[in-house]
Parts: sequence; structure tokens; C-alpha cells
Amino acid sequence: MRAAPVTTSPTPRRIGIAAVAVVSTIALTACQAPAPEASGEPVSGGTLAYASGDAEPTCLDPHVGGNYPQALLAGQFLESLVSRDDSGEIIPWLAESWTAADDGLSWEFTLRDDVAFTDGTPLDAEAVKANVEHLKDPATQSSTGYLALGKVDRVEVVDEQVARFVMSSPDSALLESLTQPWVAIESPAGLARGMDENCQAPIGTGPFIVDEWVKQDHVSLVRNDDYTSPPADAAHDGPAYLEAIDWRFVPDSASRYAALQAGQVDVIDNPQPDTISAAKSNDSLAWLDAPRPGAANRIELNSGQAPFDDERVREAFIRAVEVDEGIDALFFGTAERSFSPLSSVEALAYSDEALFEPDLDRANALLDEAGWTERDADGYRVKDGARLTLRFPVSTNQSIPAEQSLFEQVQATAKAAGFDVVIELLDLSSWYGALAEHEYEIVSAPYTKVGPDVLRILYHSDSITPAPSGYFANLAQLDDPEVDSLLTDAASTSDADTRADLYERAQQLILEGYYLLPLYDQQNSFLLSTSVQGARAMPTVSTPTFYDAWLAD
Amino acid sequence: MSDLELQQATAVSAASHAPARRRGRMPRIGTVLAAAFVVFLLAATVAPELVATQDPNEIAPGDAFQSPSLAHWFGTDESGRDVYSRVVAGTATSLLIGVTATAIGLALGLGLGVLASFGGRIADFSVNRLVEVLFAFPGLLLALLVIVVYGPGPVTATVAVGLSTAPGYARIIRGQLVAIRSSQYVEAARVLGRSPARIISRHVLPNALLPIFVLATLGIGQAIVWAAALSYLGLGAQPPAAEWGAMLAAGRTYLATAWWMTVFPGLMIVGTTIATTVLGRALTRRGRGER
Amino acid sequence: MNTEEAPVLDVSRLRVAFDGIEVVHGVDLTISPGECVAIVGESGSGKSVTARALLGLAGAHSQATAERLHIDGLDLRAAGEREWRAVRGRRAGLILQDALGSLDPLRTVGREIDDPLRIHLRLSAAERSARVLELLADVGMPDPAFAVGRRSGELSGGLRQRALIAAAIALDPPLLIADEPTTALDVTVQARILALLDEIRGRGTGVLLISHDLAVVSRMADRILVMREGRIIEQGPTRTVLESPQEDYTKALIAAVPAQSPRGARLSMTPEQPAIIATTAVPTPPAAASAAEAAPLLELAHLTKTFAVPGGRFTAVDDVSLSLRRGETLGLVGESGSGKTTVARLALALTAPDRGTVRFDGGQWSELAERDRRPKRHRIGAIYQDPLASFDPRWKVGRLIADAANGAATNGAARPDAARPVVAELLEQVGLAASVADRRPLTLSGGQRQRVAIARALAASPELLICDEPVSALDVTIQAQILDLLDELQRQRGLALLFISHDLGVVAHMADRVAVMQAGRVVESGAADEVFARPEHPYTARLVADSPRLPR
Amino acid sequence: MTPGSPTDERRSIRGATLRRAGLLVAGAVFVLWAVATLTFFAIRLIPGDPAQAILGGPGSQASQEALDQVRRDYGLDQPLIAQYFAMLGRLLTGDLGVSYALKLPVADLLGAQLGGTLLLAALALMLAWILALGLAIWSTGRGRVASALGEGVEITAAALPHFWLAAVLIAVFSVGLGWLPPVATGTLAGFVLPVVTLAVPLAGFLAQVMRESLLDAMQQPFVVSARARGESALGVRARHTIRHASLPAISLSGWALGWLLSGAVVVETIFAMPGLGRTLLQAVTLRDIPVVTGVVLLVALVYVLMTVLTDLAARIADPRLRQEAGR
Repeated sequence: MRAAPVTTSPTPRRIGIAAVAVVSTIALTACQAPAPEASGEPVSGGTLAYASGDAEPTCLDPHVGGNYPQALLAGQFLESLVSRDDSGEIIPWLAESWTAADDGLSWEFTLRDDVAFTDGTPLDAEAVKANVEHLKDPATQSSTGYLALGKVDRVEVVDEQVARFVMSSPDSALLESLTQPWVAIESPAGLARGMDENCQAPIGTGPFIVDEWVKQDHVSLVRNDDYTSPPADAAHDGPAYLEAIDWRFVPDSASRYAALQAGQVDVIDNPQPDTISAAKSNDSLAWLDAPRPGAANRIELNSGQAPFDDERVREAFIRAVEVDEGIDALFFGTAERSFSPLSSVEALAYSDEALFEPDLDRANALLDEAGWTERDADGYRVKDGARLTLRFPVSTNQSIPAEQSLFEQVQATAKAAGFDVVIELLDLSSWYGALAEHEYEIVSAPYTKVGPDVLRILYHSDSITPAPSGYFANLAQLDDPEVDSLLTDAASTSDADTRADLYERAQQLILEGYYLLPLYDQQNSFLLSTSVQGARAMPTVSTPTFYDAWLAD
Repeated sequence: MSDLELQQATAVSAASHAPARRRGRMPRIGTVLAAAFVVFLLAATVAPELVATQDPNEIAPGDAFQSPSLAHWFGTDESGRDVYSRVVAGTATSLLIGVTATAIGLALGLGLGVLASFGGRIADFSVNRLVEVLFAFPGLLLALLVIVVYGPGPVTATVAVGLSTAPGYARIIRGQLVAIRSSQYVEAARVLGRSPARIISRHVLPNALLPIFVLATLGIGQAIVWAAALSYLGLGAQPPAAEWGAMLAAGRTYLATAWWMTVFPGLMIVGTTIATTVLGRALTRRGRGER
Repeated sequence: MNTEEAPVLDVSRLRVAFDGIEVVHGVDLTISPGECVAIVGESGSGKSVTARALLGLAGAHSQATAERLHIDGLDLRAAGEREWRAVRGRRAGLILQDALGSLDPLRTVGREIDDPLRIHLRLSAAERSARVLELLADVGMPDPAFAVGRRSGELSGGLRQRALIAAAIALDPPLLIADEPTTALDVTVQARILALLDEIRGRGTGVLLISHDLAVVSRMADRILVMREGRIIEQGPTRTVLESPQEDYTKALIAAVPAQSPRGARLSMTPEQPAIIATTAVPTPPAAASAAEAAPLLELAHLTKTFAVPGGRFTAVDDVSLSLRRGETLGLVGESGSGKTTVARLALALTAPDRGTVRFDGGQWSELAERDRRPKRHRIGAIYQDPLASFDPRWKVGRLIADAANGAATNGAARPDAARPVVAELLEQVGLAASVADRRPLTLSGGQRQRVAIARALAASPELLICDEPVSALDVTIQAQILDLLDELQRQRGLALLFISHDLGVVAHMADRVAVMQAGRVVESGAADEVFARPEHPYTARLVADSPRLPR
Repeated sequence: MTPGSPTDERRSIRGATLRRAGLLVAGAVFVLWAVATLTFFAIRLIPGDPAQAILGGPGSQASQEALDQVRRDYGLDQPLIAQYFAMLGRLLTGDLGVSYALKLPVADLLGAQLGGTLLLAALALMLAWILALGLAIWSTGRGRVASALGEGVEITAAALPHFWLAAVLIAVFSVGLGWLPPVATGTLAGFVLPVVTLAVPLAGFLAQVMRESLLDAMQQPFVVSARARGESALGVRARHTIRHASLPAISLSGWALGWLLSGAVVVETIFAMPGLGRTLLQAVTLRDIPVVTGVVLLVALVYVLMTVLTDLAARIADPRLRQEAGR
């Protein structure tokens, strides 16, 4: 049973012109030959079968809630105002141009005038206004989109094709935020139907239309024959080549891979690492590797309470643990070890491998120094009668089996230094519960967000304050005024170099304080039958798009 | 002398005078094998370190996913641990889950059964209704409900499986007790002027014990299977405890590359279930006076 | 069928073995048309196996061989399954004991009778159903049109047996094999079934009658073959065999028929029970005479008991009054369902009467609270038809008896070791060796089990013994021994016996006084000799008339 | 048994049958009420705030206002007993409430899922019956080897965990041979593997029971009677013993259905089939209480109906039961 990583959301602050240079390392690899880029002439027609291992969304409208499974689907039928290209440049999509006021307190987006929603409603400034209002309405229960537009006060209709975003404070990450599927633009007529109906089949401008959603089974998407609005980096114009997409929910990973092998489906997501490795040696399968942006997958050390309130103990843990070999074995060489808090997708990611060199002697020395001098019968360290126990709640929904196995190895290697790591496999609710109660010393939680601003969400002391549900993002409970000010400044400077420098210093501080153990990028892979040509992952949040795709014989 | 064979129809064994020879005289090969397997399981439970070849929790990421060999009889898992040693180490946990779940189910079933058969009409009626209600929550659904309330984990899974088997046991045990209670030997004891307490303690319960024990042997295997199902659904045992269901669930992820991680724990579950069933049946036959 | 001379069945040297162990050792048998030949023997004598082997139905793992095997002139020694099927039902019919089990309880009687017609003839469905009705009428089924749609469980024993016979004679086979056809039936029904078989024989069918009961076969058999341990040990015309038996075994069989012997006379001839012989040195006259005027030990007054059944209440016992004195035997006789057993349970206070009272030894009994009755219960003992069911399956004989002996005095824990001599003595009294104490009842024979049951009953030193069909499941020679034993013990201990049986002969032999029950009521009672010699009630008269007895 | 005229008897049997039907219905209503009540109060033991679950689960960042609003909307601010009676009242009208996660009426949601699961269970039950009967018939009366083999197959089949069997079947028939799709897509071929996965272990159980009763039936004297009338071995099976062997298995069908519904949770997940099992599993993960309650009630209803049907079927198959209608 695997469910979607719940993607939480950014609250970007002011920044000048966003010139975020992000290099996307999306690679499409097949068997021996590298990247079989669109070989041959595209052919029209056919139905693509997609098997998703992510949880079935409870609502197809990504405004509601806002998680990755919704984004995966919504990418096929909804479109955003702007997009990013492979180099990280913001490019036009539904908005053909935009300008920001000097004070950063208002943005004007000029919309394309040849676009209509699939229900016939024209795309205009009123529509954008309605969408932003929808997102900001508490009744929508938007979480991700709501936070992405946190600094947007309201939208004013300048004229039919020009919408003005009025900001409550400057937000340099606005454009990055607007690329995300969770703030995609839907037909106002569709939104007006009410949540129940809109959830079943949101109406957008995308290359496909939601035809039918059979719960627990599949979503049928059919081609939008009147499609006119591909993003600027698309490979062709006009309607999609594919006639339809049959989007199935296949929670069992082995079944999913079997279905791909048997030719029953053409694309699967969330493949197991061993099947990726097997697919690499299979001529009829191709691997689309699309690590998600935002934070790298990492183990956070809870510095808010003993024993990790002592930096020596934190370093001891990080020095004691060995993960390289495990990552290599468990991910069959498909995952690169990370030494940065940020995804390798992010250009501003800063790495420091030396900090994470395993050194058991040093770990032991540090622990002795920190007063954990005794060991009990089981070989665990003891101080004042208390065992050096590290509670490690693991969400079965958020950590794939390979990662869970890696944590077991962490557990085993940490034991050598005398750490008693207690892994608790929990379902999502219990996992959040454990975090809210601070019943953890180490934890791993993914976080997807475009741009380095994710650091502010994860490591600014403001993020220790919980929401009413008890949720908080700063799981390392890192409370360092210097880090706070670096992150705040980085989010508000308009100078790219200054910004890069600030983020680098912040990352240095975070890494050197031994608050986290980076593991690898947030894995996001797809296996495709080689008959699928022209499919790619969006350089925004790495969801696949099948607009340019066709089925070769 | 020209005795000619009269070919008897052998398709239907009907003659009531024919000695019942369906079952052989000797303990059957199957029973012997089952007993041997159970002995192995018990050895693995009591002294796993003697039966295992390696430390079940010793990781060696470099040795991950090795197929079965002389060094690793059942291969190695994703962390390079010896699957055979883990299977051995998991015996105690898995059997504990099976035995505990069955014990919980039986204890509840016995309580309800005794109440129904000796508590008078009202108790009998109430227990029967309760059992019907519990039956309306089929096995895994009841288990899932328990897990919703108390959260997932091995203890919950064990209790849940035990609870879901209770109504079945209650019904069987009640039937058993009622049959014994209305038997002629209990009547004979009444005629001799024996008190109800003495009749229950001397006749009813002792005679119900063997069938209940047999029931338990049959139940343990199923309990392990259902607990494994919960582990597969991610609602069961915790790592790195080498519990078979959890191992199997973990192994299934790597089915495409490392079949041995799935096959061997699976064989242990199937083997244990078969062995306990075969022994349970042998006991039943013995109870009926057959061999 | 015009084969007067040719026998319908001609067998010589028939041998049957199971897994190489021979159980029938060369039986010779010939039956002419219209002749009735009876094979008589006790359980295990091989008579049923012989009967089935004649139809190739001895069962799995059996091997049957014969030097000659002809049915209706057809040589069947080398017959395959197909040939056998052509014979079965068409040339030879089979009627088994226990029609309840011999008719498929899930199918209607009509379909069961229809089977042979469907299998062997090419008739239309309408023709067949007409024939089924005809057959049912032939066998004396009261309402054939109704019966045809019934299943065996919905018919009474007699009607069921008639249906079974109808199925067997559907194709008018020249040979009819009847294996214990009347054993479980009430005497009046038995008489009618025998009459029916006799009628079928009269039509020219050769009948092979298998029975354990000499009296039953003596009615209609032309010849009798006595079978023992797989061999025919004596044979001849019925009168010859009965009047001048040659073999000791045959003599024992004849002597064991209780109706032949007066009250108090010994039935068993086999000198295998030294204990009995030792204790019967001093025959005493029936105790009843001396105690005739004494106060009754057990008194049933106007007992009525009803049970709930679908659609109302069924009156099992209807205003029954009986009394029993010390040392006396009261026989309670009646057919199945007449309420005998309910009377026994009322007397044992295992069930409470709706109306009426039971008094014991002048005091209250049925009206006592169970708690007050419990200490007195040991004064009334019981033995049952199936002794094995009345023994705790886990207990050995010694413990069973010791428990009863101990409990009588203390109601406390049994101390098997201390009780050993007592157990041995009781076992000796019932003619069993002391070593039997260490055996499980399951390993004992039927007669031995009933002896153990009696020993257990005696262990509690009862004054009254209630015997519910104590010998019905036993072979005649064993039955004779048990009856002798009961008689003996009664005389030694001055026991009162309430002796319940469906078998008039047994009751006549055992009882001083007798009460005849029909449909819950006592229709006639009085001194046993009187009642049976000069029955007043028509029902009693019919019972007496229908009871099988050996020709005098 | 009372003596009486045939018509009396028939009337009394009919009366008894009616009475029995009444009792069955009353029993069914009681069971449903009890299940609803037990579930309602059990669900209240769940840690966590339903309002939080409604607003996207514990990871959400819902505001206090939103939470209060939801509590009012869903009546969660009412006293427990008032909520309980409100729920009972809604149940009487067939209203199972609204899913926290999907915001759809639970009745509609489950109505759409019920068919698939029932079809799966029914097909599996049928296949299990066929397999069990086939195995029982094949392995009896054929000597010790066949008997031991039959017993071995039964025990092994009954010991197979669904998810393991499914993995093996997929590996062999989908990946290896490519005959059948590993993911059920609503086509007939897609149903094969899930149905087989569910049916095989159940067939193991049923075959054990059937073989026992078949052996019993074959020991009955009516078999000899039938053969003595010239019936063939096959005829004896077809007309007599199979029916007897089926009786206990029929009465097990209620239990079997419950067992299949349990198995459906696993099988639907592996083969990606829509159905109650998967809905329940998802609802459990999401703490979607109305859906959990709804599934439990629906399954109880199905179970109760199945019990009634089983009872009727047993009565049709075994006339003896009709006779003793009283108890």
C-alpha cells in the first residue's frame, strides 16, 4: 500500500524579480541507448494506459487540499498561468506576459486571447479572479494552493485579458508558485457548480478533458480537440496526439510493474528501484527519472529536546550512521547520495560531503564527551539511567519500502555507537500524531516546492509553531536566529547573487549544525513502454505530461 | 478348482461391515513430516541461535539480494541479511502471533460458549445474538475496524485476528458443550446424584478440551495467515523484527529481482499452517479412535 | 416366469475376503422360485456380507470368489460392472434393514422407486409414474398418491419399509434378498411386513431372508441356514432345524428366545459365565409374591407430560399411573413413540411432569427440589440401551464404577485405589474379570459393556433399577445372558426393576407385572402371565398375536 | 412428530416456515441495529478529531474557524447520544452520511463499489464450489493415494495466503505466460486471476468439508440400496452422494462470503479492482469514519442476507430441515 507523499506548501515572502535559475536534471533513459528522444514521426490516435501507484485523489480539483496525486492528474487537463523550462526560466503559458510593479506589491498578467475552457467559457481576467477567490475561500479547503497565494491579497480585473494580482507584501517566489498545478486555472462556470460536482470533473483548458471517474478504478481522459494553449516549451501545437488516457489506480507495486511488463499499461509511476534496474536492461521499457524539486529526502534530527539538543550527540549520530552502501544496494544505483538539504534539481543546492563522512571513533568520542559514557547489557549507551533511545516514526505512506529498509540499516549501524533507534511504522494519521506530540528524535518527511525558498519553510523558527492540527514543518526544530535572518533576507532580496550567497550560508549553518542527514533526491520515477514517444516530465513539479506523447507501433 | 475372481465394484465403498480402512494403520508419512516440521519450529523458537546460521539482524548492504547459496541457504535480503536466519528468528514472533491470536479467540469463544451452554436460556439467547452480530463483521473487516480504533501494529493485529476468530470458536464450543451436556453420560451422572458443578468439572469440560485443543491447532495456522495479510497491508509487525508476514510483505516489493525473499517466508507460513492442520487432523482421528 | 425347476439362486463355495482376510468361508446356497430360505446368525457371522456379495456389492477392498454363482440362470462369476448392473434390480432385488437410511433422505420415495424403472426399462415418464403408483399400492401403501411425493423421513417406519420393498420389486425380480428387513420395526408393523414378503414369495419370487432372529424367520422360511463365523454350520427345513437342532450353537440360539421360557428360567446355555453359575446355585422364587402386600417403592400417579412441537403440543405421557414394589419387576411394553422412555425419565426425575406426581419409598420424589433429591438419587439406578454412550469416554471401567460407588456414600472425590476391591467385587458380580477395570469401554463387546453398565448401576446400591431397552441392541445369545444376569441380581439384592422394552417376549420373560402402553396411555396392566395369556385390550391382543415366536 | 392428516401437517409446516421467516427477519434487523450501534460507539474511541479528518486529515493546516464550521455542519458539536439517534434516524432512511474525504454521500459511493465486490465474491464462491466439489469427488473412493493426495491439496490450498498466491499467479500467468492481465480492468479476462486467487484457499476449506461429508454419505446404506437397483457409480454420485456432500458446504456459504469479503480487501488492492475492500482500506487510512461505518454496515447487511439465503438454500436442498421447522 503506497500513498502519495502529501505535499505541503510554501509561504513565499517578498523578493524582487524572480530570476531563479533552476537546472532541471530530468533524464529519459532507456536500455543501453540514452534518451530515445521522439524517434520518428508522431502519429495521432490511440489510448495511453497509465497506472498510478499514488493514492487515488479524493477530489480531482487540485485547489481542494492540494497534493501530489492531484497534481499528477491535473497536469493533464488543467493549466497554469506560467511554467518553467528546463533551464529554470519562467515561460509563458496561459499568460503570455507579465510585469511586476517596482515595489513588488502588484503584478499584471496579460492572458492569451485565444483560449477557452473546455466548457466554452472564455479564459479572461474574470476567470483568473474567480480562481484566486476560489483558492482563498476557506470553504474550498485549499491547503497547498492557499499557501502558495499567501501574499496575494486579491485579483483585480484590469481589462478582459489583464489581471492584476495585488500583494499584501512583496513575494519574489510568486511566479514559481504560479507554475504549480495546485494553482491551475479552472473554468469559473465549473467552479460555480460547487465542490461536489467540480471535484468529479474539473474543467480546464488542458489538452485532455475528464470524461469519467470510476472510483477505485480509473479516470478516463479524452482529447480536447480544440486545444490551443501549450506551454512555450512544448514540442508541437494544436491538439494532443493521443486520443485518450486511461488513468488507472494500481496501488500494488508488483502488480503495476507486472501490468507494464504484460503490456497492459504503457506508463507506471512509483516503480520499485529493482524494477527500474530491471527495466534498464529491457529493450521495451524506458525510465523517466524526474526528481522532485524542493528539499532532498533527509533524516531530520529533533534538536528541540534531549538528546539531540546537544550538537555533539547529533554529530555522533550522523558520524555513526552509514548509508552509502545501503542506498546503492537498495536503489540499485538509481538514487544519487545527497549531501545537501536541497534537491539536486535546485541550482542553489549546497553540498558538503566532508560533514557526513562516517567515523565511528569520532562518534564514540563525541558521545563519551556528551556524558553518554555507560553501556547497558544490550550495548546501548546510558546516561543517568536513561537509554540513548531515538524514536523514529516512519510513515508507511511517505516512505517507500526501500527507504524503510534503509532506515533499518540506519538503525543497525547506529547501534554500533550505542544508539537505540526504535523504528515505528505508522499510518499517516498516527505519524502526524506522533510528530505533533513531539514523540520523535529522528524523522524523515519529504517536501516538494519549487525553489530554495523551501529552506525557509523547513528551517525557519516560525515553522516550529504548529497549525491547529498540530502540524509543523520545521521538524528539526532548528531555532537559530542567524539562520532565521539569512532565510528572511534571502527571500526578500532582489539580487540573484546576494540571494545565492545568503542561501549558501544558510545551508552551511544548517549542515554544520548537524540538524539533518541528507539521503538522496526525492525519488520520482516513471517507467514507460518504449512505444510511448514524446512523453516528458514538467520542469515545474516533475509531473509527467502526455501532450506531446504518441504511441508508436 | 477354477475360482474366478468376482470383480467387486471398488468405486463405492459402502459395505457397513467392511472394516474402515480408509486410514492406514501406521501414523501416516504426512503426520510424521508435519511433526518433524513442528519440532523444527519449536527448536527455532526455543533456541534460534542454534538453528540459525547467522545473526538475523546483521546487515551487510554489500551482500544485498544474493540468491540462495551454500553460504546463504535462503539467499539474502535487501540489507544483506541472511534470509534463512531471519526466517528462523521470525519463528518465535510469528508463532507467538498465531498462538496468542488463537488463544485470545479461544478464550473469548470458551467464555461465550460456557456462558451460552450453562448460563440458562437468557444467557444462551444473548450469547447467540452476540455471536451472530460478531459474525456480521467478517474476519479482516473486524480486524481493520480494531485497527482503525487502536492504530496499526503487531499487538493490535494479533488482538484483531484473535477477536475476529472468537465468534467462530464460540459457536463451535457452544455446540460441543451442549452436545456433551445433553449426552447420556452426563445424564448418567445426574442419575447418580452428581451436582452440576461436579458434572461440569468432571465430565463436560474435560471432554470438551481435546476437541478445543484440536480446534486451536487448526486455528493457529489461519491466524498466522491473517496476521500476515495485515502485515502485507502495512498494518502489522514492525521492523527489524523478522516476522514472516512482514518479511513476506517486504519481499514482495522485490519479487521481480529477489524471489527468494518472498518464497521462503511464504513457505514457512504455508508449511506451518499445513503442519498444524495435519497434526490437528491426526489428533482428531485419534480422538475418534482411528489411527 | 416359468422356471419352476431351475433355481433362481445357485451358489457354491462363495468366499469373501477384505484386504486378504477371509470372512466368508465357502457358502453353498440354492433358492428355488417361490422358496424362502433364511440365513440366521449373530452379528459378525458374515450373513450380510454374503447377501451383498451375491449382488457384487460387498464393498471396496473386498474380493469375492465362488465356484458357481448363478442368478436367474446367469453365470456371474466373471461379470464386470456392466453385467452386474443389469442383474441388480432386474433379476435380484435387495432390501436392507433401516429403511430410513436405505432410502435417500433427500429424495422422494417416488423417485427412489422410479430408479430401477428408469435404469432398466425404456418407459416414458408418465408410464413410469403410473407404475410407481401401482407398486406402492401393491406393497399396501395407504395413500400412494400422497406417499409418492414424501421423503423417507416423512414416513413412518413401516411405510418406509414398504416403499423400500416397492423399489426392490419394481421389476418383479425372480430373486429378492431381504437383509434384516424388520429389525427396527415394531412388532405389529413387523408382522405386516413379513406378511407382505410372504405374499411376494407367493407370487413365485425366491426370497433370501437374512436375520438374527429365529422367531422372525420361523414364520415364513422354508429352509433355515444357521451361520456362524463365516460358515453355514447347520441347515435344513425350518421345522427340522427348530425341533431337532444338531449343533450346540443352534440349540443355544433357540433356547435364548425369551418368549419360550417362563419367568425365572435361565435363557443362556453357553457355559462361559462361571460367575453366574456360581451365584445361581440357590434359585429363589420371584420376590413379588412375598412383597405383594408391601407398600409400593415407586408410585406414579396420573402423570401427564407434553412437549412442544410445530403447531401445538404433543402429549407423550397421558394420565399414567403405575406402582412398583420392592423386589418386583414391572414390565413396561409398547411400540416406539408410545411414551415408555418418557415414563422412565419421569421416574428418574430427569424431567418434570406437567401433571401428576412420582413418589419414591413413600416420600416425595418428583416434587422435591433437585438439591434435596440429589442425595437420594443413588437409590434409583438406570441402565440404557446404549451403554457406551452412558460412559464418560475418557474414563476406564474401574474409574466409572469407583466413581459411582464412591459418590453413593460421599458424593466426594473418587479414590480409585481405595475403591479397587469394591470394583473387582462388582465386576465379579456381573461376570467380568477384575482386569476389565483397566480397559476402556470402547474396547469391550456389547454384552461386556452392558455388564459394566449394570455394575456401575449396582455400585451406588440402588433399590430400584430402571432398565430402558437394556437388551435391544444385543444379539440373542448375549441378550439371554444379560437377562439372566439381571434376574440373578434382582434375586440376590431384592431389587425392584422397571423393565422397559418393545419386545413382548423379553418382557414376558422378565416381568412379574406388566403395563402395556399405547400413544402415551396405559391401556392394560396386570400380572404378566395373565395379560399375555388373556389380553383384554384389543391392542394388547394384537401385540401378542403379532409377536414372533417359535412354532411349538 | 405429531401424527395428523397430511394437510394438517403441511399447514403446520407452512405456519412454522412463516414463523421462521419472521424470526429470521427480526434477527436480521437486530443484527443490523447491533452492528450500527457497536460501530458507532467503537468509532468514537478513535483518537483524533473528526473535524480534522474532514479537513484533509492530520497533515492539514486548517484554521480554527474552519474546524468549528465543520463541527457545526456535521453535528459533531451535539451530545453523543443525540448524534447516535440522529445516525439511527438517518439509517432508517438509507442515509449513511457523507464521506469525510470524498465529500460524497456514502450510500452512493458504496453503491457504486458494492456490485464489483459482490460479483468478485460470487464468482469466487462459485469457482470455489466447483473446485472443491471436483476435488472431493475425484479424491474419494479412488484408493488411498488419491485420498491422501486430495487431502494434501486441500490443506495446502487452505494454507495459501492471498497475497502470496496472487504474486505467484501474476508471475506465472501475466508476466511469464502473458495469458492474463495482472490488473483487473473490468474485462472478463481481468477477473480470472482475482477470482482464482480468492477461490483457491476457500476451495481448500470447502473441499475438506465436502470430502468428509462425501465419505460419510458414501457409507450410508442408501448407496447400497441404489446400487442394488442397478444404479451406476456415477449415477450414485450424481443422484445421491453429491447432494449430501453439498449440504454442510451450503450452510458454510454465509461464513464463506464473509471470508471472501475479507480476502477482497487484499485481492482488490493487488489487482487494482474497484470495490468495497479497497474503499474500506482507503477509508481506514484516511480515517474516513462515515465510509468505514458504511462499509461495515453494508457488509453486515450482505452477510445477514446471505445467512437468510443460505438458510433457505439449505432448506431447499435438505427437506429434513423443513420438517423440523420448529427449531
